[in-house]
Amino acid sequence: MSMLLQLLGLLVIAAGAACFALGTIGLLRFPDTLSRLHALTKADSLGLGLVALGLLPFAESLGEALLPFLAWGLVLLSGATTAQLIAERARR
Amino acid sequence: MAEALLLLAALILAAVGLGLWRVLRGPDPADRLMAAQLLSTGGIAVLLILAAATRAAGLQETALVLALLGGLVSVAFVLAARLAGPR
Amino acid sequence: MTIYGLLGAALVALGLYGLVVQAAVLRKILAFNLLGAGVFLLFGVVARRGAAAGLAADPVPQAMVITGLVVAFAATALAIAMALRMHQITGAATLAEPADE
Amino acid sequence: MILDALIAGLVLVAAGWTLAARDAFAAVIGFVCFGLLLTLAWARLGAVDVALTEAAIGAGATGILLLFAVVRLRGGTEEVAAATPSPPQRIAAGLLAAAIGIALALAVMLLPDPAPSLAAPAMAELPAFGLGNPVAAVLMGYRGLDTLLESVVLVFAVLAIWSMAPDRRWGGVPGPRFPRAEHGPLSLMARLLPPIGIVIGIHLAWAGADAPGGKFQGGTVLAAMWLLAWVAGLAQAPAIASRRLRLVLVAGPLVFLAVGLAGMLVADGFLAYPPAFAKPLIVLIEAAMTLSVAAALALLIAGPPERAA
Repeated sequence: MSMLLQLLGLLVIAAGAACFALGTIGLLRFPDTLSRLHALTKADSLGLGLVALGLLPFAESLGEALLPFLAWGLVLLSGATTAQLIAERARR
Repeated sequence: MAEALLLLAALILAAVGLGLWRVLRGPDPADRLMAAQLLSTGGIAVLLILAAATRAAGLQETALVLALLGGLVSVAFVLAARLAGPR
Repeated sequence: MTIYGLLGAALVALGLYGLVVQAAVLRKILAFNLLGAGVFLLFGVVARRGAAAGLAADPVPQAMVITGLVVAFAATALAIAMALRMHQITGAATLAEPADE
Repeated sequence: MILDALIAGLVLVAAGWTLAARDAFAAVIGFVCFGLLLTLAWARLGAVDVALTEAAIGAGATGILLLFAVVRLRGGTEEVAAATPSPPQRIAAGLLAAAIGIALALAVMLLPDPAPSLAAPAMAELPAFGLGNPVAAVLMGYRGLDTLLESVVLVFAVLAIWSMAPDRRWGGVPGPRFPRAEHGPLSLMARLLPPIGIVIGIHLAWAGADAPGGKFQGGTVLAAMWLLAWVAGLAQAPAIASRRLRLVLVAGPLVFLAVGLAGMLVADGFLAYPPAFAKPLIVLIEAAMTLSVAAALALLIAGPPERAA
């Protein structure tokens, strides 16, 4: 059972890795700063969230399971803030 | 399992590492910063996966510290740019 | 782990080159930090090779690197404060001697 | 193995870019990426304590410091071009640097086998300190003098930076004044993040006795949280003449020194802990040091006083 869950976790992490790859492609290929910003914010919030989710079956304690989500929450908060600030600056 | 996790970590790092190209190219400072931010988030992901794969204590905390300070570096960038005024 | 040792050696070389060749003070400070990071990595490899007694790495070099990182940060902050003050007073961003009038 | 090669390659690219970038700002971003990647390298080297320090100080605090410096240090491009060494000089410098790099690489390849290690003796004495983290034991026990001097170095660095101020600014307030962010994203982040960050900072300092972490890492996180409130205009920088500020700044080294001197009277010598009290004394020093490190790092980033109090 736990083996199966871990395999499932690996799949979810792989989906997260795909999100990171998509974000990079967007960052490299999109034509202007604002659309690149759009690619970045989607990729890093979703990618890290999927990684945190996929790591759940590997955790051996509750704290170990929750800590990745705390890191994710911090990235969401600061990512949302800095995206706004960068966009404000880029539009000027 | 650990090997599979390490491989995924390498994949994520390779993906965000390619973003270094945007750090090199720019053109706007904001573009460079965005690539650095993606690298930071990818680094957090890699550390979290390493923590699960190697079971070494403290790696999750390292990821937390990166998450806390990464956003601050971006804020410092925007404020520094404001201090500098319009170019 | 040898690869990190080679990386450390390469960083020392890069940092040294930048320290000599670059003119702007801020760039010199950056180069010096690269050099320092290379030296720390060499310590890291020594620590890793000394893994024993159930530890992933020898704690003594690790403690030295932590001390080194903190002192390097203090030195960088001081160097930047000096560079900023020099810039305020003389308007210069390099250490070049002023051209003879 | 792939992961290690990838990390090493990316670190090298970031380092090369830090040197080669034409724009100083781009170079600083390269350096921030460099610090980030180096954190991963330390994690792979099994040195988690160092990885934590690198994440907090190398990537975080140094990055913030450099970003604020780079906008104020705008050098004229002509001045830089005039002061840059000529191509022959650069080739000579390159050859010299390459020679040193190759010599170091050879030294790395020829490191003695089996490697000498102090891991076993360090572990053997661990119970005497009541600590579970061997790196903390080295920092506070075997090499306590180093750490004491390091904490004094931080205070001296702050004094040296303060002394960069013009005389009329002595006793004033460090750094630029940031407008108060009442609304908007920055205000939200500066109100939400510090409470979480302070808990994490204290956790790192406290957990440092038995797990990776400690006063430097925890102190850096605390300093970063204060900096966030400061740049958002929610907290004011204290005047450097402030008694309380100066007390916090020197509290850690003073407590450390006092415990060290007391060791001469009640234990075997300077910085020797009486066995029954080793753990509480170390925790006391660490607590005071965490505060002092946080104050020192924040002041190092804020810079010399620029305004009257």
